[in-house]
Amino acid sequence: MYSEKVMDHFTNPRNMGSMENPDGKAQVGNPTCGDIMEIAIKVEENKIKDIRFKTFGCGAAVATSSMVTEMAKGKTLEEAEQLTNKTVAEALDGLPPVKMHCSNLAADALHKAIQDYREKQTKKG
Amino acid sequence: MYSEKVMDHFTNPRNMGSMENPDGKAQVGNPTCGDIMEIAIKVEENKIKDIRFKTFGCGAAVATSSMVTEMAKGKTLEEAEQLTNKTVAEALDGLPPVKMHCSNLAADALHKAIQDYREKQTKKG
Amino acid sequence: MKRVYMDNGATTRTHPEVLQAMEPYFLETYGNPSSVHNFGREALKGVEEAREQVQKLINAHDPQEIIFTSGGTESDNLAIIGFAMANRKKGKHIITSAVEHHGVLHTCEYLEKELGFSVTYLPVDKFGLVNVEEFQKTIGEDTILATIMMGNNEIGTIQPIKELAEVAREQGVVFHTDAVQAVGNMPVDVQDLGVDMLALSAHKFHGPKGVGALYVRKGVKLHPHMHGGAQEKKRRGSTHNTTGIIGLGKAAELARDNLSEKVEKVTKLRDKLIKGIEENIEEIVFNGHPEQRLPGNVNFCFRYIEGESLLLSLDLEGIAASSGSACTSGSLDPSHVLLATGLSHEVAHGSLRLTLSYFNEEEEVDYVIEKLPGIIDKLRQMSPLYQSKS
Amino acid sequence: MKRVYMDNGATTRTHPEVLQAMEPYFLETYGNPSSVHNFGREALKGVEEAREQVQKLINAHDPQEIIFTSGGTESDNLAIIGFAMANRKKGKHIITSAVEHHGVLHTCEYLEKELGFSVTYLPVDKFGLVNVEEFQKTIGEDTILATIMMGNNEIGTIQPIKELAEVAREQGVVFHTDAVQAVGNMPVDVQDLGVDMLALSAHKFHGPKGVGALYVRKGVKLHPHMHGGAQEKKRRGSTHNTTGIIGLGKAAELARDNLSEKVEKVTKLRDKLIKGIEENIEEIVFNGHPEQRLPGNVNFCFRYIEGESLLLSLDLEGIAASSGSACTSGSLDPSHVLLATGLSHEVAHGSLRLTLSYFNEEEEVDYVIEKLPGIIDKLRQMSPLYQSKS
Ligand SMILES: Cc1ncc(COP(=O)(O)O)c(C=O)c1O
Ligand SMILES: Cc1ncc(COP(=O)(O)O)c(C=O)c1O
Repeated sequence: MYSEKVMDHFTNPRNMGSMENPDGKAQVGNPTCGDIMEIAIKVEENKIKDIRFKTFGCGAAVATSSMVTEMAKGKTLEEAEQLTNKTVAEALDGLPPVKMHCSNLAADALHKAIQDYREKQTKKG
Repeated sequence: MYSEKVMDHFTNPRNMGSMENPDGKAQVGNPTCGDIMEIAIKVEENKIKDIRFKTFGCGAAVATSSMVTEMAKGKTLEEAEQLTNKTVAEALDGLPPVKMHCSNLAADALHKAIQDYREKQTKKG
Repeated sequence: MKRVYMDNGATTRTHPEVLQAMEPYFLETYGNPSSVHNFGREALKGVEEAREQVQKLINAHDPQEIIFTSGGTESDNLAIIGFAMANRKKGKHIITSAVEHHGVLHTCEYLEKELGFSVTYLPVDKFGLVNVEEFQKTIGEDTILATIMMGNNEIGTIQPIKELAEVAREQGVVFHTDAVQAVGNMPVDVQDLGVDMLALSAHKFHGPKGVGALYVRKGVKLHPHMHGGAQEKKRRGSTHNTTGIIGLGKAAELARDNLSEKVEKVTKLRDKLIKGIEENIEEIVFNGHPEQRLPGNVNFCFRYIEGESLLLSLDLEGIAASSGSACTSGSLDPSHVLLATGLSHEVAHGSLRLTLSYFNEEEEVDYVIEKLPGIIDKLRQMSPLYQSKS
Repeated sequence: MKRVYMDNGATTRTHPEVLQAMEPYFLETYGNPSSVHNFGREALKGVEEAREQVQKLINAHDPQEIIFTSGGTESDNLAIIGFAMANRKKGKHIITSAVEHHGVLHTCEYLEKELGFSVTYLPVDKFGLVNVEEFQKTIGEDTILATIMMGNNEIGTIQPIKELAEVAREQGVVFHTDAVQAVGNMPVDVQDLGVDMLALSAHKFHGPKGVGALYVRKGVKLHPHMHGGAQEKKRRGSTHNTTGIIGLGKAAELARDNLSEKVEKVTKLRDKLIKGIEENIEEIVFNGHPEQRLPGNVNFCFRYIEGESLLLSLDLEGIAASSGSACTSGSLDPSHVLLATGLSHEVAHGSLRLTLSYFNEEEEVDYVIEKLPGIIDKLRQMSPLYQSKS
């Protein structure tokens, strides 16, 4: 069903956990539909210095969360904003068709976290 | 499907063949429904001295024809008239349910042959 | 790696003796049982022996009350569509429950949506039980058929079939029960239950997949669901699946052997597993009825986690289980059964079903009890819902 | 006793390699292919490989166009009822032929009698062929579906499917063909034929009984016939018959191996048998088309005798054959196929079908040619119809 990469990220999720005092943070999904992803970032010099996720969801949800954090880490915010759910799925060697619709929210969570960071900066500014 | 007795009578039919100058003769059934039985008898002192059948039909039709000739031979006409399709089937250790309706005409053929004999006697008389 | 199979509610391992019984019918007695010749007659003999074995397993009055089918789903379709279409001039109302298997539920929905029938879906209580009085009240002039399952495939709850069937009989309503989970795994007696029709499936009790049967009490009139040849006394067309039928017959015979001892063994394992989970893991919901329950069924929801992740994690430890999670089925909503018992979507997503057979051993139960708490903990550590509570 | 099996049109011996391929799925890879765990995933892999093997056998464009079923009858029921019910708003007229298998014929009759459809049963000529122009004329505004078989199971006649399907396509009518006798026994290419749906059954080409498939071209919409779980992309509920499906896949693979050589071998045996019968027995009627014919099918009527007696007599010599005789089916009328080709009841009752596969050998054909004349003579001697002519 799942590719080896999906199972690798599911079994050994990268950057999993919570973060103290994140610079940006967001949650997408809701428990009714069975998927929630939370992403927190630390930003330094316009780059994602650190990133953490937590996920309630199926194997695909966990793996996409893990993968998106790995892909985003070290990138500039603009680069990170270029990541899409599709590129994340591709980096995992694809997802089963039934999983494309619901569990594939990780890039959305990342973008929202960046947005949160920007809004906070604006307020600070 | 068929009992051993049915198969025995089918494989080695008793009294099969035609008869020269029978005292009584009858045919029942028709080719459309797939079963025709012909029975011919010789009568002496009110007893069935000889009997022959020919049959177009399935295994049950052949076996019941053979059996009825065996049962009738040597009997008085009145005794022979007591034979029914049911007693013939029972003597064969039964027939499959689907065969009870159509192939079980042998006693009818016998009765008609006796009737034919009686009619001829009346005419002669 | 250790491999522990606890998904017997989904399907079971074919018993080696079942396969052994089937084998000659592939290579030697391969004739069509409808054929006149020896190859066919020998095959027919096997089929009719199997029919008697199934008859005995459920204590039917006559082997001719057994119709062989391709499985539980076809049996349910035949019972429901076959009966409804043949009797639609008497009425067009059908009663079922909200917790039926999709083989019943989607069939009823089809009759409703496409064929002009009306269907009542009886609700259940928190244990998953339908209410006999409520059932009685739902029966109207137009009601021709009730179809209520015996043992629930997800939460294991056993419905009061005898009482329900009695009510139906008094009101002149024909009663079908989907006993796919029950037959072969606990005593089932169609005469004692008083049902008119009953569906069973071989692969739920160590028989082969792709074969089942429908019990139809003498006198109950149905249309076929497989329109074709004159097989099964014109009630189910298609060349007999001889090997499957022989396998079903053998599985039925084996199931009857020491049934009560096997039920006792499985029930004991089940209760140990339930206790082990309850004692070692917090914030869980026990699903189904504590006593009126299939011998092999264990079902819990673990808060803050999602079922498919749980299954994958268990699988990595060699444990095969299932879940009513939406993500295992590719749909968005979790199990209609868990929702019907009153659980929220969020909790229902985190369900785990472990289903035992007499092939399971106590050390396997111990292994699951040993591994499960760590897995639950790891997944909760990953869950944003859990964090927000702690 | 010598045993010669010449009833391959009824069913075939399972190929030993097919059984071998199935075995691990009974005892080891016994999981439910819908399950998440390893037991399930491995089973699913096998099912999907089998789907590709079937796809290749009939040259479908995409494996997802294959739906696994319980056999030829279910495939026909699914194609006809499933399509008719899903498209009944577009029209309610269906065209079929008078010589279809009961899996098609009784299904069409059901739609006619119970569900308000109208059905045209195209007549056939003395060879059993439908007429393409007549087919074209029968298509009307209200016509949604045509279902015409590829190879006739009794008399072996092969219909001009490509021409018929082309006419249907031009008129916007969906075309189904029951190719149960053809697939695996001769080249069948759904893309070349241009059909929208095609039914096949494993046990007609050395696969197991109780499993088949329906090819449904992408874009053709059907209702399921088995209402239940989400299997087969929601087109056929019920737990996958893993072992059966693996067997079908393997049989499909084996069928493709040297297909043309096998067809050549069987055709040669067939023609030798036909010649041997024609040269040694008088007052016979050759049934079916001499060239447009299934490779393994031989069918004659022997005047003055009845088919079941003939089968029993052959069986006593170890020869397994079949007949369109009424007495083999428990009905009163002989084969609707033989009657449709214009034979009288009387002659039709005396039919014999000998059907070969590549498992048959020339010496078996010789044996039948040696035994048959004596048997025919013995039965004719017993027949009151024969006497009256001589
Ligand atoms: C309660 C119940 N009914 C029906 C079925 C369907 O049986 P099958 O998969 O044999 O079609 C199942 C299992 O899948 C079941 O658990
Ligand atoms: C032409 C044809 N169609 C359909 C069927 C039905 O197939 P099955 O017996 O696998 O249901 C058969 C054989 O029985 C057949 O010969």
